[in-house]
Amino acid sequence: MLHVVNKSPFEKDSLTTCMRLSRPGSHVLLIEDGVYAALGGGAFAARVRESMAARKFYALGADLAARGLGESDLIDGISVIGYDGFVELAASCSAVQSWV
Amino acid sequence: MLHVVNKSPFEKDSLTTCMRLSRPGSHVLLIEDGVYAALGGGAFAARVRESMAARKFYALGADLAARGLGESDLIDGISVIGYDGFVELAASCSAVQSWV
Amino acid sequence: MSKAQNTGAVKKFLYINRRAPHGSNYAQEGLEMAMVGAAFEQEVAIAFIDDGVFQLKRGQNPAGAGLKNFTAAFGALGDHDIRDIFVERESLEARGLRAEDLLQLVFEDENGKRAEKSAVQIVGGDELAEIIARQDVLLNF
Amino acid sequence: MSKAQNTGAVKKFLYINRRAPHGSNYAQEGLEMAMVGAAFEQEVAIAFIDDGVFQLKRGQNPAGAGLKNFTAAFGALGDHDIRDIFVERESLEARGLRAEDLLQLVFEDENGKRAEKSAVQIVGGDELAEIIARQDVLLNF
Amino acid sequence: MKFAILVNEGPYTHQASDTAYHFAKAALAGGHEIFRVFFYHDGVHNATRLAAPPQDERRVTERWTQLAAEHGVDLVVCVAAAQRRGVVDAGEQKRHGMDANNIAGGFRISGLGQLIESGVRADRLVAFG
Amino acid sequence: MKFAILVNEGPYTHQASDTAYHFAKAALAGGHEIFRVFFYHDGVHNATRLAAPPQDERRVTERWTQLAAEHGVDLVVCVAAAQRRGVVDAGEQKRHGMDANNIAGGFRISGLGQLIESGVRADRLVAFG
Repeated sequence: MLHVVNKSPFEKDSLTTCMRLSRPGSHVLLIEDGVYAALGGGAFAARVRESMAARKFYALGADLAARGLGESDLIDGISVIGYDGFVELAASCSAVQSWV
Repeated sequence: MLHVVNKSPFEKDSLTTCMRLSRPGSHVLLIEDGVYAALGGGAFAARVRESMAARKFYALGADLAARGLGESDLIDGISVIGYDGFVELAASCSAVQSWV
Repeated sequence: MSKAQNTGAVKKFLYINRRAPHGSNYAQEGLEMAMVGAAFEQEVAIAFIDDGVFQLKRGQNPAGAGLKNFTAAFGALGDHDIRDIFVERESLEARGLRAEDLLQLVFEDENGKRAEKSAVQIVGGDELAEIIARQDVLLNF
Repeated sequence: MSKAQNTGAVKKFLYINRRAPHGSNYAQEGLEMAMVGAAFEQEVAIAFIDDGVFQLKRGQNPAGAGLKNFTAAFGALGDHDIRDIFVERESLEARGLRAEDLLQLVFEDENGKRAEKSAVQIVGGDELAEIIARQDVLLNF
Repeated sequence: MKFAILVNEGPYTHQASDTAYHFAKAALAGGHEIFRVFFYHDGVHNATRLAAPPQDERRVTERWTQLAAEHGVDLVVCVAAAQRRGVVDAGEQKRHGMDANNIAGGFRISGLGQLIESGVRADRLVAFG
Repeated sequence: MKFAILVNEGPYTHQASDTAYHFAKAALAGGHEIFRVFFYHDGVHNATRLAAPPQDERRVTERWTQLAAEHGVDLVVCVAAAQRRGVVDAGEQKRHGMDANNIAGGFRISGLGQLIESGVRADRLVAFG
């Protein structure tokens, strides 16, 4: 299953709940303000790294660029994808859950 | 100064920021979904009690009733007021800051 | 209850409610959705997570705030053949709520009589994660 | 810059920005507000708190997401005589940001020349609480 | 005392407009004055006359219109926010060459300067969002 | 593959509508089909033809209208959400005795059943909000 998070983890509880309620083996895509969860130096980085041990994380490149975030700012192991990659991820997963 | 919080502390960071950025001696009014911060048994109760040592907390009665919360559910020392009390509180404080 | 429409394949629909009632109208619109959705030939379940658990708090009376008491309609979910109503335990605990603080939701048994049994199932996060993973369509409110 | 309008009493206005840019348009509308507000004979300051500090992140390029790069206009704040731009230290630290990650905002000095000095003041929460408590009008974005 | 009120969210979606209205009513009942209600961001959606909420629910826009009629409260909609969100009066309709408008009675569209002025001239500005 | 898209937030205020649009474009470019785009909650504000955003900004509603014209995408606005929020087509206008409507080209107003049907008939439903 693909879990999508579009809210900043600093502002809202969506990412925390996504990590709690996504099964190991899930795919987690960060979009819009959700990409701030990918920041390597932020207060959520440790929790995201822990979640990544059992889940594959992605971030939408256009949203990272919009916010001035480059690959070097991100937690290692997060894959940057485009809108086309988002489409293919949604197609390849069984269903899509958007934690708005 | 009167600080107003209308978002649930479980969902958004507004209450946490309000408590950090309101000076000791401030008045804090919980309205709308912000009244959930008044819950005596919730995960935020300890932080609210600590903040109350230096601040006066209020909760809007109509919003408590709407959500099925009675005085017995609340942290001791939080004053329940009506819309008229809200108006008088706003009038008696130097300014109003709404942490939306 | 008879099904209003048969659209072919049966899929698993889960309505996820994560917002508190009254501060926004997502809770009310989520309940409307569940009522409408129940008329289709699909498998429907509802989950209350995070502040969504506050939607089921007993004794809500929003008249003083000038709002409609839509939560009274939760009692009708059973009449719409929605029997899987999940509430996440961790969300309840973080908010200091117990099972007895929630509305009693019942549904008709096989003989068309109202069962006294609550339709609400309190489940842990791990179990809810498994339930979510089994769904075909997820709608969030 | 000349003042467009004189409405009498001078009050202290603080524009508080607490939301990230691009995900919603509050950041853009907050900047528009600051520009408009500067034309009135009032004391104007701006604070960036919580996700609002992300508004000042260097190198934002929202073209790929089809959005306008409104953050370029932050550079014009100095031309609008807004010299008190506060950024909360605790908010920066929680997000792993340092001062050098932020846009360099400058303002004209008394001789009408652009000062090389940044108009951004990074302040601790306690100091910011004192600043907030001194305001007459607070507008949140 | 003179209050100004700022409404930043649309009706029904958020409770902000309800609380603002009840605050305004309580202020008037308490002998205070409402200098202006300013509708900003999604708050501009309070000003549409084309809403048709369910019969058993509050009628948010009509409530504001009535408040303006009964107490002379100035209801101002931010023009920049309204343009992005499709709230239009006769003047805006003409200016943009549109074939319709949707503003409700008692509301007028104007600039952000009206919000600044509210902050300057009222004793307290109270925001709901 | 057949996608359905759900848009739950209004244009400009939130980025959801932008992401939904870029997702739809990418899906079509990738050879997929868009069964329907359903506009719910504040998402119904995507469907107004009365918005006049600044010249240098994207025109969200026109983008959707164009997508419908070029690719035959079905754009459906939830009637219950639209009634509360003031989005009206000719039929709703007549039914409620209103003097105007504001729906943009390519959109139609219908019931929540259309959202259920999207979930049933599309291979994937992707929500933006």
